[in-house]
Parts: sequence; C-alpha cells; structure tokens
Amino acid sequence: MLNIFFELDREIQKRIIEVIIFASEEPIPLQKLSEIILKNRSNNKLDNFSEQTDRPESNNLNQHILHLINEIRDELEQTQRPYTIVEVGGGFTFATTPEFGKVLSLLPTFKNKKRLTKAMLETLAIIAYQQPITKPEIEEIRGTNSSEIVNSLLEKNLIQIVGRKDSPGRPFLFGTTNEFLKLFGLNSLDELPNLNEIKSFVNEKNRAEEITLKIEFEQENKIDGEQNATE
Amino acid sequence: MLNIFFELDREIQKRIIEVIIFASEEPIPLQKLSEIILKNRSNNKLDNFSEQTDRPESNNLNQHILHLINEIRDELEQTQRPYTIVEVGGGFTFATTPEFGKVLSLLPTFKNKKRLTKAMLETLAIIAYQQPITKPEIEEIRGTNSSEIVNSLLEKNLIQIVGRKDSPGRPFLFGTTNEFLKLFGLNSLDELPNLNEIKSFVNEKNRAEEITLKIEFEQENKIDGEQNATE
Amino acid sequence: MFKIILPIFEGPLDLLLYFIKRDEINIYDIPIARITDEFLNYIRLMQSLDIEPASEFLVMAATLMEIKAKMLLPKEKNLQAEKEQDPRQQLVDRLIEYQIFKEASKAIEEKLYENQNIYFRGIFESDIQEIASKLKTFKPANVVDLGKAYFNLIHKKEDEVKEIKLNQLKIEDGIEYITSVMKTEKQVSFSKICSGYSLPYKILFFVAILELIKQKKIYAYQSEFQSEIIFFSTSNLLN
Repeated sequence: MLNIFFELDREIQKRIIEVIIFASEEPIPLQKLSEIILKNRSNNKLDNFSEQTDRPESNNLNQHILHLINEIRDELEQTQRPYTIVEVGGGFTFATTPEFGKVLSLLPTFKNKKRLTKAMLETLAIIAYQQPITKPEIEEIRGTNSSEIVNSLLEKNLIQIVGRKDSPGRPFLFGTTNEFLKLFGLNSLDELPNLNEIKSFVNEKNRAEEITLKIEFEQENKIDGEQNATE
Repeated sequence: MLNIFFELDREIQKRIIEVIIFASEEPIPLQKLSEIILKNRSNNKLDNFSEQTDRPESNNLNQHILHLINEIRDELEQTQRPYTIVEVGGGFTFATTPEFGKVLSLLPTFKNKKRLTKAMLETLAIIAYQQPITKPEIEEIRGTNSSEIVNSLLEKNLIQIVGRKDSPGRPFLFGTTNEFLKLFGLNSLDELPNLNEIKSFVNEKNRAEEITLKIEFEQENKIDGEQNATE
Repeated sequence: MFKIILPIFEGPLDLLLYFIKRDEINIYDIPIARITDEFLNYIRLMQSLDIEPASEFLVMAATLMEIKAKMLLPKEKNLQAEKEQDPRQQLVDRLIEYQIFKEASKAIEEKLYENQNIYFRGIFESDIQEIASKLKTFKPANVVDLGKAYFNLIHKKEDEVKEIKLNQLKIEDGIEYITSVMKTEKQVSFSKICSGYSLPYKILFFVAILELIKQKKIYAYQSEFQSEIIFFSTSNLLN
C-alpha cells in the first residue's frame, strides 16, 4: 500500500489516517498505523515486521504520519471541533478537548462515569504497580478479602486476566488494561507516579513522626521531672 | 440550563450538542438531548418529564437541536472530515462516512472484536463446561430454545460439531474451537475457571459498605475518629 | 443530635493504620498492648451491632495477641530473640507496605483528577452494526464472564425449584382447599389431600394444615406411631 499511499493527495492521506484513528476502538500506536499503510497486514502476527520497520523508509513513514496527525489536529482546532486527537494508552485516539470535556463533566449523564471508590483505587494501585499479580497477593497487601473489588474492576474493564500463575491452584494473574491507561490519562505504565518516590515519601513521613514523638516524649518527661523536683 | 443554553452563542450551542453526541455511549435520542439541555437532570428517572416535554417550548427545543445537528453535519462535510453524525437505533451518533468506511473495510485491523450477547455467552458457557453436549441438553439447562444461538456461535466459529450422540435421533454433539480458546485467552480447556474460583467472584457482598451503613445509625460508641461528629 | 460516622475500614490493616494516625503512634514502636485493646474493642463494637467481623479481623486479633504475648516474655529469655527480630517487625513491614500503596492510590487518583475533563468517543462502528441488528446487549466477554454465566445458570436451576414455584402459592389458597375438602369428608388422610399434587403443593397443604390446627379448626389424629395422620374437622366433631 505504501506506494499507492504516497501517490495519494496529501488531503486524502490525512483523511485515511484520521478515519483509521477515528474507527479504532483502542488507541492505535504510530507503529501500527505505519504497518497498516506499509503492508496492510498488521493483523497477521506471523509476519515478521522487524525487517521492514528497521528500514529508513519506515522511520520516514512514521515521521510523515506524525506530521499528518499534527495537521489534522490543527484542522480540528481551526474548525472548532470539541474533540481532537490525543496520545494516550500507547497510541492515538480521539478525545474531547479539555474545554468541552469540562462542559460534559457538568452534565449528570457524564459526571459519575469516572468515580472510583477508595477500595477500588487502592486495589487498582496495587495491580498497576505489581502486575502481573494474583488475588491472594493483592489480599495479602490489603489485608482483606478483595474478590468483590477485583470483580468490579474486571467489570469496569480496568483490569484483565493476563494468565495463570505457576503456583499451587494456578490462580489468575491480573494486569491493567488500556482502558485503565485511558481513564488515568497515561500513555504507558511508565507514566505512573514513581513508586520509589512514594516509598521514600512514606518512610520520611514515618521517620519525621517518630522524631516529633520522641521530642515530645522527652519534653514531657522533662516537665514531669521538674514537677517531681518541685514537689 | 435551558435559559443559559439559549443565551450562548449559536456556535457554542453546536459544540455542546456535538460533544454530547461524541461522548455518549449509546446513540442519543433527540428527546434525551433536549432533556439534558432543558433541565440538566436527564439521569434522574424519578423526574416526570411529561409535563415539560408536552409544552410547546420543548418541541421548539427539539426542532432547534435538529437544526443544530444538521449544521454540524454540514460543517463536518465542508471541512472534509471522514465521519459525520448519523441516526441509528433511535438516536444520534458519530460514524464514518460511507466513502471512508470503505477504506476501513480494506484494512485487516478492523475486523470486529468478538462480542457476545448474554444469551450467546450463556450458551457458550454451557458448551465450554459440559462439552461434548447436544442441543436438547443445552436447551434443558437454559430452559429455552437455543437453535438460533447455537447457529450464530457456529457462524462465529466459537463452537463446532464434534460428533453425534448415540441416542434416539443421533443429535449432533457440540464442542468449543481453538478460536474460542484464543478469544478467551486460554491455552487449553483446563484453564477454564473452576466453579469455586467463580464463586469468589459472584457471591461476596461488600462487607465494608454494609458495616458503615449500620454503624452510621448508632448514636454513641467508644471509637470516635477525626471526621466523625458531623451535625 | 450527633451522628457518628466511622471511617470505612478496608480491612484490619486499614483499621490499625487509623489507630496509629489518630493516636499519633510511632509506627516503628507500636505500643502493642494498647493497640490490641483498641482493636479488640472495635471487634466487640461490631459484634454488639450484630455485625459479624470478617475472618481477617479475627486473624489479626490473634496475631496481635500473639505479638503481645511474645513482648511480655521475661527480658532475659527474650534477649536472644530480640536480637534476631522484634516480634512486631513483620506486622510493621506489612503496615508500611500497605501505607505505600494507600499513598500510591492517592497519587493515581490525582492522575484521574487531572484527566477528569477528557472524555473519549463513546460508540464505534462495530457497536453501530450491533445496534442496527437490534442485538443491543453485546459486550466484550472475558473468561470470568463465561464462568459466571455458567455458574448463574446452574444456580438458577436450583433456585427455580426452591423459590419461584413456592412463591406463586399462597397459604390462604391452601387453607381454602383444605377447608373445602373437610366440608365433604368427615375424616381425611394427608396422603389423600395431597394425591395428584406436586411437592410444592404438598408443602403448601402441610403449612395450611398446621395453620388450621393452630386455629383449632381441625384436629389431627394418629392411631399409632408412624401410621397415617388423619384430620377431622372440628365442626364435624361437634355435629
């Protein structure tokens, strides 16, 4: 398809890229867009793309598609569409502009869509950082039965079963979905808040508390001591 | 919202209608669009809209929204977007234009993800767990005629005929296919969740919430925290 | 009027962290006796409200008491063990790990909040095709859905016998039936009343008979142990 594609009018090229992104239910990675344009056979997993994608043409194609996407974005903005193309969940997809998303979030029909309970967020955080992880492992960390929560996260399509663990009982392994990335506005799991930073934050907080408490304790003792002395 | 809406610039009115249609998860009926605009409470099923919607203003609003939608369609066409707003299933939704829809059909990526109705899922579940199984046996469990469903599962290549049963009429025996295993991400039928595993997903009640509800009604108790004494 | 709302505890670890925060306890040096008392009080409170604490609360209570006991061991005996590990260490590690993920959940919630004004396209071509073909309930299915569908089917079958059929029957109907039978028969056996009726009706008639006996409208008589029970109408007896 590559040759045909480049022979097309640039406007038509843009429309083809736009319609592919528009119709794709999952955010579509740049690489996949290239493959579709290049060989029209991306669905065939048996094909080995590495040869083609290493070729300079492929990088050029990626660049070219990126240019086209940016031009489409400009068009969408200039014609005041309330949506644009964003990069999230590892690919390109259509989403509302923040301005009109804000309007939607004021409407009751859309308002509650993104609400998650504390328990769901907690469980989701554990799965996001520790994936792939089994339910017993989640429960070990949370210290409580989590079937219900895991179940509702599955139903919300925020997590998925990614396999079974090679341990007694062969429990399911859970991981997060693209839907999770989309909901949290992440392009990949690398964009999750850094867990090491969170760890040191928690430890510092605990240490600080320890120190404050020690000082208070010592002061109290001192006062007690003085009182005793005066008596 | 009605008054505010009409005070808005016509362009903004269009953008609001457009973004609602864009983000709705079902084709959105004209009446529902009106309700959202009119009272901003369409989600509240207890409200009785009949009074308002019978009023001439409401019809006017419907007409007005229709005009806006048609103007949006014109804009989309004039700016050569490869998609437009269509009316389907009693509501409005975005869809690719027939012209560019054709482009998509050439691309292997856009085969539908396999989706199942509840009846199909049920029937598939019976076949998966009890295979090989005949249609009468499936119907015995489901308590309803299942010919159509079995046929569509055959069409989707999720089940196959694996033989005939040695019983009067020699009915066909059905079993699942490799396609089925692929769809559900299984390596083999052994990996189907066993009923105990499933039980943990369906039977649990959300204890935490139950507990809070009950405790909220108690007037006094020993444990009082930081955020407790409200009103 | 004061209404006391307890924070929602996601489990025993959550509850312990709550005590630690509320009482400004040093997590590295938890006063185990005090916190065990607090914990047990909470469990008693739940029980006094007729809430059966989840088993994990009871497990934690046992753990706390075990640690408390270890801490009470005489110092000399405990000296060696103390060098190896503080009996509280494992619990503290778990609490801190849980703290970390609670903090992480706040961090990702922040992301959710930042992203709250972005909505994605709601419907796709394949959905439209499905809507057009009037099969509205299509949804992507995973393997748990499949298992659940099967599980629910199996259980629906059992429930049908236990509930649905019985729900259609009313005790009044049973009483009316028995009364009408007793009008024509001076005495009647239970098996005769029930002959030709299915199990749910047999249960209904049995309950109706108990009710009529209670109301003293019929008498039950058994000639000997394990023989048929015969019912008499009281009005017939009087006549």
